Amino acid sequence: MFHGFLQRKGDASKMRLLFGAVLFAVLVIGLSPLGAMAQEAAEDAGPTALDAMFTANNIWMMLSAGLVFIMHLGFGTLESGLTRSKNTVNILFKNTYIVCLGILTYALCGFNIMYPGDFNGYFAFPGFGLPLPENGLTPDYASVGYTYWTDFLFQAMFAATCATIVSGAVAERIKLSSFMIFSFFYVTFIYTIAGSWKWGGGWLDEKGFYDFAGSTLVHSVGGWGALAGVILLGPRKGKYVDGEMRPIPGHSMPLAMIGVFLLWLGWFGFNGGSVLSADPALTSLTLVTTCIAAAAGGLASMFTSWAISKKPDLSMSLNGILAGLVGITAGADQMTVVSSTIIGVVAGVIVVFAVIFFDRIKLDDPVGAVSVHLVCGIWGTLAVGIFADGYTVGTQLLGVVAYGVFSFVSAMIIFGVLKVIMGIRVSEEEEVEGLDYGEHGMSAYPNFESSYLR
Amino acid sequence: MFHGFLQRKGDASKMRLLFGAVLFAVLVIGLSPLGAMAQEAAEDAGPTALDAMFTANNIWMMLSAGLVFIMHLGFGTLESGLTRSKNTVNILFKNTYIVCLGILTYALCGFNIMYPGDFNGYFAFPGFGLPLPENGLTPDYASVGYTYWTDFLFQAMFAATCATIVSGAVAERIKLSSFMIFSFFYVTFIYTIAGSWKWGGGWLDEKGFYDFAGSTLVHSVGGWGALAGVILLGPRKGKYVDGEMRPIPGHSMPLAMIGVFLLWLGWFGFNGGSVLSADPALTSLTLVTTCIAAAAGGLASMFTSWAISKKPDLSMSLNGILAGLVGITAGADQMTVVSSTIIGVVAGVIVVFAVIFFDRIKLDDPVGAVSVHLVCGIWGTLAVGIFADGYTVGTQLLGVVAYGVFSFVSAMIIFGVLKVIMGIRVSEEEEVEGLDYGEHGMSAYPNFESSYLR
Amino acid sequence: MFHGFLQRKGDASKMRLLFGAVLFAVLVIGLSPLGAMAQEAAEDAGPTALDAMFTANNIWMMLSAGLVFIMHLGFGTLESGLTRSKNTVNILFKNTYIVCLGILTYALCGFNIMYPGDFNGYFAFPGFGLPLPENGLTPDYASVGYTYWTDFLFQAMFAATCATIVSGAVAERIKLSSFMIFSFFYVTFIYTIAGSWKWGGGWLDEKGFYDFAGSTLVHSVGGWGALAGVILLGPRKGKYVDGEMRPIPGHSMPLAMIGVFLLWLGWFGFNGGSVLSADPALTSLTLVTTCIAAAAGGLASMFTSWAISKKPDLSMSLNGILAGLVGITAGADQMTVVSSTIIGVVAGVIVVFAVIFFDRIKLDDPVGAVSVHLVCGIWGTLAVGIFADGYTVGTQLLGVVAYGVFSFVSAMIIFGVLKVIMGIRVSEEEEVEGLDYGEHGMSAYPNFESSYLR
Amino acid sequence: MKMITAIIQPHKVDEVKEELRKVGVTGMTVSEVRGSGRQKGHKEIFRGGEYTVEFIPKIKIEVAVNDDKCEDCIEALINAAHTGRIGDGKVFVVNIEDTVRIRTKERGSEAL
Amino acid sequence: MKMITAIIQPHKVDEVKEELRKVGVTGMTVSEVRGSGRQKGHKEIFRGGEYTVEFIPKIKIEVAVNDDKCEDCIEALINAAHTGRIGDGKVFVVNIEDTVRIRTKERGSEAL
Amino acid sequence: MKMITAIIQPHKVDEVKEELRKVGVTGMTVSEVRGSGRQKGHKEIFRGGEYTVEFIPKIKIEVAVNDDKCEDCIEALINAAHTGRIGDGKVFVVNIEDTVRIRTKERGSEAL
Ligand SMILES: Nc1ncnc2c1ncn2[C@@H]1O[C@H](COP(=O)(O)OP(=O)(O)O)[C@@H](O)[C@H]1O
Ligand SMILES: Nc1ncnc2c1ncn2[C@@H]1O[C@H](COP(=O)(O)OP(=O)(O)O)[C@@H](O)[C@H]1O
Ligand SMILES: Nc1ncnc2c1ncn2[C@@H]1O[C@H](COP(=O)(O)OP(=O)(O)O)[C@@H](O)[C@H]1O
Repeated sequence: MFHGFLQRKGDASKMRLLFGAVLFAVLVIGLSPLGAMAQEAAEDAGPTALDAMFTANNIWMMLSAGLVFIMHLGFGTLESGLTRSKNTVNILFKNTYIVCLGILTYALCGFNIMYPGDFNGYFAFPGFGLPLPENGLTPDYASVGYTYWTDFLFQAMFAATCATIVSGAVAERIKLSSFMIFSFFYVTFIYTIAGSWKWGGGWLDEKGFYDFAGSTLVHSVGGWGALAGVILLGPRKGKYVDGEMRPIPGHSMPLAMIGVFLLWLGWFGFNGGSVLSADPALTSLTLVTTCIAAAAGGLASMFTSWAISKKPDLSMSLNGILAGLVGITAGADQMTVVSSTIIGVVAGVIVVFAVIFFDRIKLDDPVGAVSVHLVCGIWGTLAVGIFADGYTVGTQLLGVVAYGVFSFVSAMIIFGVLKVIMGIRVSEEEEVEGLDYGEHGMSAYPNFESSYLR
Repeated sequence: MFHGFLQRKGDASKMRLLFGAVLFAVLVIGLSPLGAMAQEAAEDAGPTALDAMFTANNIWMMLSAGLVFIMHLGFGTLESGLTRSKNTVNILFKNTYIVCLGILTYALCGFNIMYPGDFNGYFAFPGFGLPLPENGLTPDYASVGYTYWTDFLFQAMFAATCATIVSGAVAERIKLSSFMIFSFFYVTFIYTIAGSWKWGGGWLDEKGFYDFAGSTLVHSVGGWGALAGVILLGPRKGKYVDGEMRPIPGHSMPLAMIGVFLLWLGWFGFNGGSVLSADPALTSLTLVTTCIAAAAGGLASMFTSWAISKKPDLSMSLNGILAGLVGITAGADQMTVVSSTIIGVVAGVIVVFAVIFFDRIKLDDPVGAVSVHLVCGIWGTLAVGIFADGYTVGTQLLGVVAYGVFSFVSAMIIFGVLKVIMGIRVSEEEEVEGLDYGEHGMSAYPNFESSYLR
Repeated sequence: MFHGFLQRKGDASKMRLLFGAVLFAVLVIGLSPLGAMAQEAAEDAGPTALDAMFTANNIWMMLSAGLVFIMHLGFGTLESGLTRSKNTVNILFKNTYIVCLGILTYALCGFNIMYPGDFNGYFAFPGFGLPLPENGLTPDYASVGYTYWTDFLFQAMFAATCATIVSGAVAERIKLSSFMIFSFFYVTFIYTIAGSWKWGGGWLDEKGFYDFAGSTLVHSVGGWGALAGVILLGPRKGKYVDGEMRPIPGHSMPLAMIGVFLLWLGWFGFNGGSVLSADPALTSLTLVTTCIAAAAGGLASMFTSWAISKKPDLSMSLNGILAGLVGITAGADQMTVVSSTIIGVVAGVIVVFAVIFFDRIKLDDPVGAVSVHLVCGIWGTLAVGIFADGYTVGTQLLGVVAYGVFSFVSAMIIFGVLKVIMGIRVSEEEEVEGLDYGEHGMSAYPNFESSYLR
Repeated sequence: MKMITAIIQPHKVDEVKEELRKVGVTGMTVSEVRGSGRQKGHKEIFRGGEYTVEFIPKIKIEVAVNDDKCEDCIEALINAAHTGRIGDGKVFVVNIEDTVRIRTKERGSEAL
Repeated sequence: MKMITAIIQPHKVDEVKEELRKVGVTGMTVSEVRGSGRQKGHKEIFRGGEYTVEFIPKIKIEVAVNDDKCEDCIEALINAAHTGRIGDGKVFVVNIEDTVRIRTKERGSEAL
Repeated sequence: MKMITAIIQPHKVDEVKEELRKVGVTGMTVSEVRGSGRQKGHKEIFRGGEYTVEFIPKIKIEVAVNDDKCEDCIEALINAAHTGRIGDGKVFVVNIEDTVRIRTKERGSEAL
């Protein structure tokens, strides 16, 4: 079991150096037999503090990967809860597909594209696969933070998130095959190239742009893709009739609630893991700002929508929690309790008006993905410029615009080409009957609707 | 990334002291050049064992906070599963509200009230907000256990639990606004003041009362609030007709099962985190006693209710698991495998009879919150006096009574005042139609019931 | 709180030895006052690196136990989602029962039978209960990996998994009491004896058979039990009519999806914890191979079933994820990214054909447990012989056969005896009405089907 | 024989059942339906948007009775289902030409 | 034309459908209903309390047929639905004045 | 009075409701049913196996109208529900002997 450590015995851990120095000192003054004894003890001494720290940090990062993974279940249940039961299989299928796809393409080339090492700052392709770097399993790989494998896994779980955001916005009308092809390109290339600009150490990183855990890099990039999809697809049949907006309620609020709470939990890893170590001060601060913003966003949306609709709206409150979470993500490690509360409250208010706004301009987004991920992602990114020392709204805005242009244009092109080649929307008949039957020949609750009838 | 550690370089970690001493000794005997070398190495030496231990402990505590967080989803799904579909949105809303509210008010003043430092033992208010203590991010803050932020987060997640317990008991008939105001006061003041008496180092702590993770401080306090609510509200329409009890079945057993299993998982953090470090011996013992009591409670309820009803009752078995968990909570770190089995079995049997008893005296508690959290909370607290060395049933009883009087009276007053001022129960018509429509203008399964009809 | 460490002060931690040696050296050259000072410092020095490593490892193992625990919720939701709503309470009940039972009987004797220490390699019974070994709470117990309590808990969570696998395959027709008795014997004796042969250091371990986390020891053993049950029970009424197979769709795809994603998450602990420490290199590799195989299995099943059925089949894709997970389990710590992809793809393809095959030979397995756990378990075990250095297909096959014979025969005997004594199948009438009513007198969605009707 | 079909408020179903029992009717068939009429639909909210649920949940009760019992039955039914508010529902009476009890294959009034 | 409405045991629906096919009837409409009658309701348990589910799940089948086919159809139906136990259900026959096939706007027997 | 019972395609319910309003009918009762007829059932897939869902989801609309309005109503209904594809559904007309409005206890055509 300590195999791993034994293999790394050769590593020049600094701790050992210290002991070496002390022992050498002792040796010099003629206590060689005792010195040798001590030397031997050092060899057998079991784990060093560095090993222990490395292990602890790596646990946190693996745990974070697991938490980000479970966000995919959160997205799946949230999106299906907020849409109609006749499209449930389709939504679950898309979410299942994306997480599987995301992990595999990230292994194939995504990880390399996103973290190419030294590069021109815009794009590089260092090759396929996951070649283990020489120090990949040692504390040296990432300042004692984690191994190469953990690094890959944590980042891979992030990657798929992006496309999942699109999935909700285009739900209930997008052609499955087109969506599957879109996701492939978006996850494999657009997200990863965009990511390399900042997290890969590219040009925006050099400009001093800051995005801690991805308000822009993940959420806005996903949100821009969602917006492109929504624009090109058009609204669902029955959403805007005679110039009037008619809400299309989802089919299960418990599923929606399960989704949002799993997402909140997942955010412990999404933000907490983005510290890239388990540094107690930073990780714990990050979790506190994250939870405070979520709570503040939830309450803000709750009361804002209450004031507007005259009734306390559960679906909006749930959206508000996500809004707060997306908002805090860009600067979760930089905020105080007060500034994270403000960020959450503002996000929670913004999201309500954003939902209303998009409905007014007839962009039909069944789950509010654009309002939550794009709008609050932008807000969160700018908020870093407002509240955190050392960052300016200007640079943050530069990042927002750069990412916006790149991802929106890319998404428009991919969706646009697909629209021309193979179409991106199901037939009206299929939409009415439901994509579950049309695309999958399945229903989500086959026996439930009617236990005895076939 | 090691930012955090660098900042704390100045901390007089004891480990460093040791090295200092050794190096000083070496220095004295005239090996100054080598000594200096070693000194330098120490500066660069990276993490110390203390750092590593601090990091590991803090990971465990953050993880525990996350696990306690997910209990709120557990409560939400359990409570909605055990009640009717026409009140589902209302229940989910209350649970969403409480967790958001709890975190924010705990940040505002709850944490300070509960852990005021030196105080008169009954009540103190050290001020608003979360001022980071000087050593708040160092191992010194809590004997190498966690940072100030982790401390806050873990405790904040606990706080909301209390009001959630009330939520289930008063479900399907309480006026939303009244419940929201009640929760605010209960979470912000009653729970925190009560908590300060023991965990804050107050008078009951001095008396030698023991409650490891909150059989009394969390569960009974919640349970008393629930009891007060149930008494003042009266039973749901249709529960007791012509002197006869008519069960009102919940709407989804899968939701109930999801709830109980998430709660069980959450208890890994609830009890495991209450060790306040990741001490291997204590945390692992705590998890074992917790799981054994849960399993024993589940089986005991299963067979007890089987004997009584002649059929194996899933809802009772699920309640039995919770009963075992609540029962073990007061002494989870003090028990043996055998005593935790006994505690679980007794809790599992008690809860069945408690449910029957409360139904007989016409106190209508839709989810059995009073039976599970109050009755088994008391049992668990007394069990510490019975099974653990160094504690007496007398002192434990003192605690039970003190908490009982304080929380029950407080809850009666708050609910009572609300009843006079604004009423606490919805109209009969609203109760019949369901609170989802009456309070929220939403339904939990709008499209599901009827996919095409509006 | 540091109670635990203080108690263990006496432990001869090797780190301390080192310091001791150094200090002794210093002492000898006449610097006794300083030496004493240093000695004192060492006593107060707080945690050693060994302590920290022990703590970190133990956290990982406890977390893994929690993750394996949540697999039981995953099984419960998956199995109930894939079967009809009239049998939902029954399925949830069985899963609740099994996890409670499994933990308790494992405490009673299972743990001792499975890990008897030195024994004849086939069977030993060292006694009842959980006697804490002298070093049970020290790093010595398991090479710094975890405590005795953690060891028990992690293994106990595994134990119940086996019977849960059977539960799905025999669903919708097995008599509850017979299943409960079967599970008792299977979990308490068959699984544990079988486990001792390899993990307990028995004869198959000596032969060089390798099964990292239980493709064979857990999944195939469960799968063989499932196969025996399926054979002896016969198909559900209505599954094979006039020689034709008629699929009986489950009642909730969201439940099935929740189940599979929770299982995937749980596998982080199932495989990750099987490293038996948090060794960064090994655990992170294991998680990567696990996730890659799951993703590859999911996509492979998706496209295979798409090719066959002409429609993308969500239920098959979900099965494919599990197939990949079961397949990688035997060698998760031994694989490369490429070999784990291959294992996943093959498992994902196999499972589709296995499901079709079993339907063709009229073995009715409602959730595909035999295809997933038995067939892919065998594949995964053999794959170790193919892809990993130092293992041969021959030895792996020996293990597969040995476990197959032992568990299948045992399961046939237990089920066979039960069939003779008390019957194992419910009456046709009960099957038609549903086991929820017949066995439990409950329904899973009592109010939902009809909110106002009794 | 007549088939009396009543559309009533859902929460009245228990009372109606009791009253029908009192006039000697035990056999009945109920189902969930949705109705539109003078009663205005519910306003509901979803993600900030308001919409009207125009079809309101109702319960349909079908009771087959002999001609002589028909009036009593209607009387009992409307008394039990009455609240006086819009939306209380309607009763329709249709002629049944024949009835069969499947178990015994009896026909006509015997079958009721 | 007659409308034959049958209330049957849920698990008989497949057999009934097959038998109706044999006598040349393919068009039918089914729905889930709940019935009360001589058959005693289920006892169910919830959190330790017992209660009676008085309305038992049934399936309603509606078949419109021409007068000449009516008897055959009833015959087929009751044979298929029969088990001999209480709760087997009932068949009601009502006169239809007119029928329209929406697709073709045909009227009367053509429309069936 | 007549009871017009229509079995229609589910997605046509809104249009039908609107058209009926135009001819002055506001009261109606709808429910979810499943139908079998010339329209071939769905093929569905579950865990690799294909099966036919023979009963296809339909909506049943019941409208009670005075005799004079009956034809208008049928007309409106079939026009709105018509798509020309197999499975559009049927309309059945049955005679109602009496009607009661529960709220007011009015009888006959007043009650509609
Ligand atoms: N003409 C009709 N045909 C069929 N059902 C009707 C008709 N009019 C009303 N109903 C049913 O009766 C219910 C109550 O009718 P409504 O007009 O709202 O109230 P009221 O009967 O008190 O005047 C409606 O929801 C509908 O289900
Ligand atoms: N008078 C009635 N009017 C309408 N439906 C009835 C009537 N009597 C019985 N039914 C229906 O027929 C079903 C079976 O009737 P029941 O009396 O239980 O058994 P049986 O028909 O075998 O005597 C009932 O559940 C109910 O749905
Ligand atoms: N004889 C019948 N009795 C009752 N309902 C019928 C009958 N024939 C058809 N239906 C109903 O009408 C629906 C449409 O009928 P179908 O034959 O499929 O198409 P079309 O009416 O266009 O010929 C069926 O699904 C069924 O619900």
